[in-house]
Amino acid sequence: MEQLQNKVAELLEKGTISLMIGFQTGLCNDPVPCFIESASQISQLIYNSHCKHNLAVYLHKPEVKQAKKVGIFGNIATLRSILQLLSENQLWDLELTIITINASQELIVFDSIASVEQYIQTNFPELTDEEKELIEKINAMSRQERWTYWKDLFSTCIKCYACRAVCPMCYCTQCTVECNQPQWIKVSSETSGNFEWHTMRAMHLAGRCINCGECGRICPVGIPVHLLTAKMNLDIKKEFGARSGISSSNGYALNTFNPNDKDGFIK
Amino acid sequence: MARIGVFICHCGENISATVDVEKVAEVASKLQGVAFSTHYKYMCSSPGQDKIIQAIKEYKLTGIVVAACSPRMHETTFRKATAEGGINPYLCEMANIREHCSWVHEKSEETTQKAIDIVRTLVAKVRRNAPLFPIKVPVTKTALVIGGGIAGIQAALDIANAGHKVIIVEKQPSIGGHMSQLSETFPTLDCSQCILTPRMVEVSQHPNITLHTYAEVESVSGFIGNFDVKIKMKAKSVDHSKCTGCGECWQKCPNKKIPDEFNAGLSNRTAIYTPFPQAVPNKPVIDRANCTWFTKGGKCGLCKKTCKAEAIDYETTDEYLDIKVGAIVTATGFDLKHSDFFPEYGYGEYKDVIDGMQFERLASASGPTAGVIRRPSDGKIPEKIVFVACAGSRDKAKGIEYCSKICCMYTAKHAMLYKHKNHEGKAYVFYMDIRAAGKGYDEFVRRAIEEDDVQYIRGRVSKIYEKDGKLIVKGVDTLLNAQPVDIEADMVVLATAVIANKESESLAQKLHISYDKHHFFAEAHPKLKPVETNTAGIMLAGACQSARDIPETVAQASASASKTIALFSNNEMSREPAVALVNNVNCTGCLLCQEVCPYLAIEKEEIKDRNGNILRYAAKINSGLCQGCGTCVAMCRNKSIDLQGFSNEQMLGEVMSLLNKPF
Amino acid sequence: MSQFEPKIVAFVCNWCTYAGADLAGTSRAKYASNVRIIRFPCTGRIDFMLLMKAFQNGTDGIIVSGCHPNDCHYTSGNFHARRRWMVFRSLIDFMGFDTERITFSWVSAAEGAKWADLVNEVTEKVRALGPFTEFKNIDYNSFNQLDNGAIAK
Amino acid sequence: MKVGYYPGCSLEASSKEYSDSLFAVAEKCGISLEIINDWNCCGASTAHNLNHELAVALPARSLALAEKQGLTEIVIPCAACYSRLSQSQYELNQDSIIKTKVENYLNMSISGSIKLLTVLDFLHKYIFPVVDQHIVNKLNQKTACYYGCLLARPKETSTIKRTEDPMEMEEVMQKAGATPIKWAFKTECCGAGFSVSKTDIVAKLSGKIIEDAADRGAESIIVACPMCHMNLDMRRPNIKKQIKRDINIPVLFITQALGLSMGISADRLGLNKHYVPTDKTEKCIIKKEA
Repeated sequence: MEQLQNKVAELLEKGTISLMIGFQTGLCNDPVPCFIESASQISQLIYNSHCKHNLAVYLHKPEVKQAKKVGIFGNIATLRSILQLLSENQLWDLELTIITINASQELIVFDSIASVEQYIQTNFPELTDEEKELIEKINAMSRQERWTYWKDLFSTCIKCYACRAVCPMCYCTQCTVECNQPQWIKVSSETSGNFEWHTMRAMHLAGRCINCGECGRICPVGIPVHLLTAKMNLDIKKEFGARSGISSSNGYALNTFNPNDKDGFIK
Repeated sequence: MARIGVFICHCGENISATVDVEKVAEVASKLQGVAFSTHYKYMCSSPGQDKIIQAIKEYKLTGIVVAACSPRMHETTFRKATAEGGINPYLCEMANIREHCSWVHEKSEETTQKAIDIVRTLVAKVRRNAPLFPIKVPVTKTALVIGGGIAGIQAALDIANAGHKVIIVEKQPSIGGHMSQLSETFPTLDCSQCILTPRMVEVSQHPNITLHTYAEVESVSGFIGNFDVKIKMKAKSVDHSKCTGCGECWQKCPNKKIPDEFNAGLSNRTAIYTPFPQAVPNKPVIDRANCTWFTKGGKCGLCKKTCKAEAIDYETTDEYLDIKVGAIVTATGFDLKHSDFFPEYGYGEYKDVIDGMQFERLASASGPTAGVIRRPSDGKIPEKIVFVACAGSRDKAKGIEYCSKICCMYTAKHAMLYKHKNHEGKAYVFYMDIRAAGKGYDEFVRRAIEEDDVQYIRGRVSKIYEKDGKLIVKGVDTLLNAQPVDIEADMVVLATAVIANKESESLAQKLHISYDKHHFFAEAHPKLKPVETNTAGIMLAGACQSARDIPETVAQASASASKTIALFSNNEMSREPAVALVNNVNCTGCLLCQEVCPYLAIEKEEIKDRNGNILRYAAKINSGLCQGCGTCVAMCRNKSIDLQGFSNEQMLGEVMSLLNKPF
Repeated sequence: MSQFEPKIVAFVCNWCTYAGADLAGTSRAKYASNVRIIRFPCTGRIDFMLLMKAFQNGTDGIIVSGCHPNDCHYTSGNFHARRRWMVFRSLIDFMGFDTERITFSWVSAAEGAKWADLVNEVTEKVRALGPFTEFKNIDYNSFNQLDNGAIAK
Repeated sequence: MKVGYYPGCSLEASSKEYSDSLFAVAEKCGISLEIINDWNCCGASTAHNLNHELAVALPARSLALAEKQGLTEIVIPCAACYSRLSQSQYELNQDSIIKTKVENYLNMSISGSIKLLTVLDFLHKYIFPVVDQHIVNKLNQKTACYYGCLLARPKETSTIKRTEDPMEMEEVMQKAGATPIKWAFKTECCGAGFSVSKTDIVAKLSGKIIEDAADRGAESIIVACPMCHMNLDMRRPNIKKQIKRDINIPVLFITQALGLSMGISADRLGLNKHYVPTDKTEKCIIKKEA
């Protein structure tokens, strides 16, 4: 921790960064994001195993963009988000300094995007056991059971769009749900419209989602929406051999194709 | 408020026999936005079209739905009528109630209901149609011809003679291509160079043609009518404006042991060289990879000392030239499969097993043996030659399933030439089938067999090996009860497969045209668009597309020239306006759409503030390239791309109205 | 009681399947009249949101069809579409939609007979499945449940 | 290190020395060969001419047994056996109908995942990495490497890189210190199964092979197929009559030649079992220079 604080202090002093996005202790000792602009704030900076939030989502904020030289503390999910965002031409206006702490508690300041890619190669995360179990459970259900399962969950959705707000990949300035000419998705939170919203969200993130799980964690009514994209990513890996968030140059399975893709389901 | 006119066609009885057209017209009149509806026996007839024109004026219509046949039949007809009526033609759509309804269902209420549904869907679409205008694109009336073989020469001359500028880019130091290497041509046995060289000279002297030899296409961007091409001019090391082509330099060049490409490796050339005596331009270049000055760091320099015109300059570098052209004719030709591809035939191992092109050079009066057919190993005149047709071609095991097309004919020619020069000699041809389907072709082969006594053996050769100075050719005669045949030959000529030029793949990628699995360029349609490619404005000529003989190549070159001339006959082109558009306010600039576009029509646009600072990026669609498939539209997450004529509103409108839901 | 006649919406590309359906017409093939065709330039243009909209607004079955692989008029639209379909199909299956109600097919401009067979086959299949009310009634049901719940309390 | 082993009939009888020498070489390099229990005839050379399903089913049984035994790789020294087993596995993997049928016949399931090795594959994969430390002698001879018909064909199932001009055997012989010659008959037919019924055809075909090898200066012929060996070695009297020349170059299995360079005794390698004496080859051996 001290090491991290010293490093950030050094980077701020040298002018390598003018803003550091990291973690501080919040209510009930839970880590929350913090934004450090001066040496006086550095003591707030913490790191522990609870620092799971995907800070990459803040990279879209105008306040962060203004700082231009931005340091970001990245767990694996954040690093993958950054790679995916780079492949989608999103971070061109930032000079990023990416810092992480690896499994053996060593501080790493990445000197290049290539070294982030390298790091991801060797530290590629699998889904958590909990996620895997839940997906397995749903897969094992009958179709009607699956329908009921999701219907019951989606009927509680209040369309607060927290899942969208927390997602670093949901950076569109105007989302399709806000499009009213034509109105693709009902404004009110009726179950059918909720289905449409979650289908659309999953389709738009399929192959781009980096499985940080933030959307599921943030949901105020407890819908495990992250499973939808996680399941899609599993399928995409299986069918097309593609994974998101591992490269800053090409990161999307659905804007490319292989003439030999399987099409057993097509008559 | 939309005022749509709906016109139901009886199509004689083709529609009215199973669909209650009156009812359809009646229901249609009550649909939202419909101001007028009627039905008529033949809408496509002149009085039928007049009804549309009249109704537009009378009822001040803002959109037209013609419920009749498939839009493939008459969309153009009715859009024209709509335009005559005074409104934008793209406000007219067709509801297909014939092919998709009256012809495929029995007369019943359901069939009428289906027709009503179809009409309702199209009314919902037309309510959301916008006036569209054909896209006008200016045309640069200069053509680029890539490749200076007979295909490129023919295409260039045709275009130039029509009064347009042509730029030829040729990789080699001279134009002429493979045809200049040939001895005689089938089926007339006239000398190849005699008919080709006048054309080469014509090219060099034509006021409309600019020739760049020793040059390659580096990159291509832009679109039909407006291509930007970068040409790499390889360093010639000789200033052609000073050089007189006297030839002193290559006589003095001490480096004389370089295999001569023009003679297919059967003789040697010098490091400073012209490929052959009739070369155009007939001025040398220095092959730097083999020149002592360049390989040994400034030693030698004899040619420079010799040159009285002071044309030789070792300091020249590769130069790049940017040109603007309106059309491109690709005429890069072919290659022959060789070296080590036939271990069973000992190719590369035995000097006297040669390929067809090497035989051409042996038979050519300008060749290394001055036209006397001698075997490469010891210069003896062979008493027995075996020709093997289909060496590699039509052989799945060799990975080449296709027929190389020219080999049957040139093999007959080779055997004939050999027999004409050596009456006592024996010539054998192993073949699978004789494919001689051209004007005078079969007669030519018969002549070889009947008059010149060439022995044709139907069967394949399994092995060739050397024994006591002879080549033992082991084959089989399938017409003689599959009898094994062993022939002791002095020389073997393999009619090796015609393959794509080895740089064809990289060129195709530069041009953004497609190619088949054998790397031959792909035509836009195998039957109806045989000289166009999928990229508008790029044409194909000659063997770069597939194996071809000279007459076919010339015909195709003229065809691509005429396509080019037709394109150049207008100052601007108009294109269908069904193209995609980006709403660059909403576009996030993720540019994931770039990858899906088959036409590379999506570019990165910089959105700047008034001071010129880049605020963000967005996608931008080049309407000159976009063909309107809409793949980008469906994949754009926040609907920032829309397709004119098939917009999101129109398509959603259709779906909702089909299910009778308000929208 | 008359038998249930399903509503089927077909999303087809202009160059292959639409033309294939035209051919079925010119060759006077007879097939079930339940299908309504919506013409797209290419399967690549078919937005999955339109399929969702169709399901939500009362279609009982959907056909999505275009050119066979390698035959796309635009060279690769169908290849992109195929990937999206695969993901979309797997997603709605995971959500418990009945994927039997959506049929993907390649029908070329020369396959008029295949088109007629496909329509008949899908009509039969969807007829057997019955009306697709699950999704349509979903809002009604959830309100109902809410009411019932309130009453129970 | 353990690799599965399918002997086939020849290796148990007429070509016992092939089997012996293979085991000797493998043992020297620390590799043990595990025989497939209850293996059966591969069906060559008759089954596939008579009954297609039988021709697939016979080798399939041995494959199924090998899978059951937990083997993941098997070496099949006999080229004919290799051909039959690999063809069978290829067809089972390609054609699910015949696979179901065969599985029903055998009442065993086949995953089709076993890796089949020719003796050349085996030598390249397992012996090559360690061979240098075991080679003590130089086989100071010109050798003609003879592949015959089945080792390199058909292309679909063969592991040989250049069907028409393979070089895998030459690479082994170079390791053994020999000088492989370039010659024209390395993939020609020796007459194969006609060895029994039409010896004149064998004499004619094999005669050409021996003549070409001799004319190009070969001092021994190296083979990797029991049938080839039999035709070139045992049929030598017939060959002599046919070509009217007395050519005495010996024919060695590749494992024997390699074994000699490893310093394994001629007896252990079964050189005494040949018809054409191999003493000339044995005399050529010189100690490898350190």
